[in-house]
Amino acid sequence: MATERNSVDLVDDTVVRQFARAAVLAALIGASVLVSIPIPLSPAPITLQVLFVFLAGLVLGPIWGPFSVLLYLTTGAVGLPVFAGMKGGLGVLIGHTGGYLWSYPIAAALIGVVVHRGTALRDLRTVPLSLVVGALVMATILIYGLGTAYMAWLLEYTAWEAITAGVLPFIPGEILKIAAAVAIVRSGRITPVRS
Amino acid sequence: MIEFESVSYAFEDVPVLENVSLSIDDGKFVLLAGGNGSGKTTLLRHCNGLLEPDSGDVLVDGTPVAEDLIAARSSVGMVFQHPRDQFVAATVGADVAFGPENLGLERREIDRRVTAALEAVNMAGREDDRIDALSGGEQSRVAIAGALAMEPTHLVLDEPFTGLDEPARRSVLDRLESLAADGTGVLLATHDLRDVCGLADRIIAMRDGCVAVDGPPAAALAELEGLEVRVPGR
Amino acid sequence: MIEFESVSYAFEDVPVLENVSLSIDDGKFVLLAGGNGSGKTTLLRHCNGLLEPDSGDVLVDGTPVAEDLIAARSSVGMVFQHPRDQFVAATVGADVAFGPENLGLERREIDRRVTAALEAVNMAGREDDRIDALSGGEQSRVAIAGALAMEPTHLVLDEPFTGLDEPARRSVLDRLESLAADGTGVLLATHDLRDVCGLADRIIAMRDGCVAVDGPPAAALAELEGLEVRVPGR
Amino acid sequence: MLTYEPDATLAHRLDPRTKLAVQIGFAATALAHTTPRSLAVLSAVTAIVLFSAHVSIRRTLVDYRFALLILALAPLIAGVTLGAPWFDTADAIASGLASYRVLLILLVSAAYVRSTPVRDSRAAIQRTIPGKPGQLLGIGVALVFRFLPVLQADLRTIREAMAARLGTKRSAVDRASTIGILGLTRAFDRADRLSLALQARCFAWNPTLPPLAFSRLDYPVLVLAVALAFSAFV
Ligand SMILES: Nc1ncnc2c1ncn2[C@@H]1O[C@H](COP(=O)(O)OP(=O)(O)OP(=O)(O)O)[C@@H](O)[C@H]1O
Ligand SMILES: Nc1ncnc2c1ncn2[C@@H]1O[C@H](COP(=O)(O)OP(=O)(O)OP(=O)(O)O)[C@@H](O)[C@H]1O
Ligand SMILES: O=C(O)CCCC[C@@H]1SC[C@@H]2NC(=O)N[C@@H]21
Ligand SMILES: [Mg+2]
Ligand SMILES: [Mg+2]
Repeated sequence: MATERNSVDLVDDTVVRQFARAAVLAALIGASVLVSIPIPLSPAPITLQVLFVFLAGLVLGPIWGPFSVLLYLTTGAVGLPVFAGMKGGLGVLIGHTGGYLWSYPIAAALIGVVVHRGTALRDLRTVPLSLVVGALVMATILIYGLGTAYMAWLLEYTAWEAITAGVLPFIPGEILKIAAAVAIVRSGRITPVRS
Repeated sequence: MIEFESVSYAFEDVPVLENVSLSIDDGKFVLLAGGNGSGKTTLLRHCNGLLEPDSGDVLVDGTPVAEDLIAARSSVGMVFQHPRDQFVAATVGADVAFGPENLGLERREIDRRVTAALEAVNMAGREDDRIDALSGGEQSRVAIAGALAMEPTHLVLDEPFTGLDEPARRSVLDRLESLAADGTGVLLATHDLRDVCGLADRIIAMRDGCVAVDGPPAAALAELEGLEVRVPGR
Repeated sequence: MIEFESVSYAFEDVPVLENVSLSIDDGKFVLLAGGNGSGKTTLLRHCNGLLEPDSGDVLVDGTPVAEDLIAARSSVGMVFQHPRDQFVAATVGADVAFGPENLGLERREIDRRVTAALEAVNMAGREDDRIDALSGGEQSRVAIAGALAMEPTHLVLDEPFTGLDEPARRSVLDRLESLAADGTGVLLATHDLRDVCGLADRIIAMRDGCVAVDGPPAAALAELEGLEVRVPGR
Repeated sequence: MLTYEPDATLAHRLDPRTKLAVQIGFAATALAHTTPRSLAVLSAVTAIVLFSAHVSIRRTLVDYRFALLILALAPLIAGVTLGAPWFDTADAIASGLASYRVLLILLVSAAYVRSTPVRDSRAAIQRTIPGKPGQLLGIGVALVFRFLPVLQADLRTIREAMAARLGTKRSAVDRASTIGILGLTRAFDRADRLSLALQARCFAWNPTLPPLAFSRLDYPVLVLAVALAFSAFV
């Protein structure tokens, strides 16, 4: 018994706490695609994924935020129906919306770094509003940059075609998501784990 | 042995445990009684380091929990008050196997334990069922099996009989009795002492975060007046 | 009156209720017993249209539930098996007030009902407490208060005594008794008939989704053998 | 919806790592080639893969109907030009071929989805990605698999809890924001309780992994995967 126990290498409690949040948030991104609204103007549907990517960066920070989103992509890759329109499979990650998907973890990391300035997480209510909004806008630009560039390459679009199909239809929705993310973190109902 | 040495604990600034001292010997079947909010769950969570005392010490087999979390977690098995809080996998078999897997046991041994634990709660053969599709009482049983499968040397159960039907309750009680007889220390929180106090070696009753009564059943029962606990004949 | 007329229901393709017929009269205190997975929760969730029968009809006061959901939901109050599933607000007071607010009552009346409901579950004065900082039994009490505050003409409770301490249980039972005496129909699911069957007008016991026993306590108790239910003296 | 279904097809018997390799090899070569001739060859490969997993092409296309529509739309968007000649056929054809290969990639991954249980994927991740990140990703996949339906059910439960107390009478905005905030806080509460469950059950860096081994069947298929990958460069 004694030797058996010594070989157990326990995961540190603070790691478990962040990891559990990352896993549940990944599931939450997946659950959110129940709402996917196809629009005729674009090969990508309207979804809420980006809102949860924002929350990943804001609430989980620069390490666990991207981890959470990466976990989301992994579960999708192995077949759970967590991508837009309840699809799963490695194919989606390479398909026409793959650029958006790959940009999510980078966006979460960017938000985490800008807002928290390091691995020790800050109380979001003390972070200046302008910094939060600035981080979210930068992340949005990144998501659309990668998403449309990949779509243009894969489907052989010109730059202008790609922008009309991949960016313009989503701008109003994106503004709402930024507002919602800010409202959620300002409400104080969900706070980062601070050690 | 699990020992509490003047343990105090507060949630933010609300004191919940105040200066609690007690010890649970190996092979003893101990009941933890007390009204709602008296601090039973809070106390139990100290046994495997899910909570750390603000002051005082909790020792498992002589070592402070904080000093050797691995020992505390692998030797103290715990059944949560809400079974649904305890699940980490989607199917019955995968969930019950989680503890043994993390103890690094061999696959054969893991399978053996899963089967035995599910038998003890009358859920044999339900390995592939999805936990979400189980009824409330069936979920309580799986939660108990998850702790039994770790074959811990101390077993801590927070109102495990919630929603269990009569045969399942009987079967779990039998298993607890035989575990205690074989040397496992059992600490069971419950509101209803009526038909378990015959099995117990000792009853501890709490009020407002303090141990109000602690002793063998016969003596303890006489002192339980006013402690918001059901006792035989009341 | 709540009536089931040959109700059948299946989860996907697993049949859970089969051809259930029964009726609960106003002012009667009826117990619903049965082992884990026998279909109690599934049955209760038909009373206010949370589930709709695959075949057969459920009527509340003579009207099919599906035809007038609002009427069914304002006259049938329900306590869920898992209290946490029932909360819609962050604090005790706000949650208990949720139902009365939706009935369009005046603020004074709402406050009166919230206070009365919290008193009935021994939680008077805890309006401002955060629900997630309550102990398990305290949460169960708030869930019961939420249904009581609607002052419905039928009350459906799914194992409401889970985790309740003795004074709270006593107090809730007293309230249920006096509600029934005043004309409310009470339908209470439980595994443990030992000390509630004295209060009941009727006992219904289920097995495998069918009504196996249905009758006044004395007659019903004699037939409960093998039905996985606790009865007095067993 | 396309998900894992137990079966005994060739694909079901392959090691998940082999199947991942085939997908990667296929995607690499599909991304590199858009000539009609190479797409014809890739279509044949796709047909074989789908057959080996008993994936019904028709059902899968129905599942992917939205993606299909989009991919059909792509050449139109690419073809339209702002000035004369208004529609550029060469552009449209190039884009049409490019989107056809995307369809093939989606279909090939459908075979993996249909033939691989989560347990296998988890094992493959833990054995392929070294160290702690692989460990966490593997367990994480299992946890997402558990919590995806739980969170979806949470949203349903919140709606039911509101409906049972007539929340349907509130304004749409009020309801949506309650559901949103409650859903989100409940998810984070679940996460915090999950972390306790993981701790209590000895969540470790070095658990016993689910069994996984290459069989004789895997080697020829792996060779095929490598060949596909290399064909990207010719
Ligand atoms: N997370 C928390 N934050 C603040 N206070 C808490 C928290 N959890 C519990 N409490 C308070 O601590 C006290 C003791 O709670 P505990 O859960 O230990 O009681 P208990 O004896 O297990 O009760 P029950 O029989 O109802 O399960 C209660 O008054 C409760 O309100
Ligand atoms: N969501 C679901 N999906 C599939 N099956 C379900 C679901 N919910 C319940 N069941 C099955 O239906 C049967 C009846 O469940 P129900 O919850 O009505 O039982 P119960 O009598 O309330 O049991 P308990 O005493 O354990 O609460 C059980 O066998 C259960 O496995
Ligand atoms: O296949 C997927 O799951 C990815 C869908 C990507 C949708 C993009 S993300 C940015 C933009 N905003 C939306 O609401 N939808 C698109
Ligand atoms: Mg408790
Ligand atoms: Mg039930």
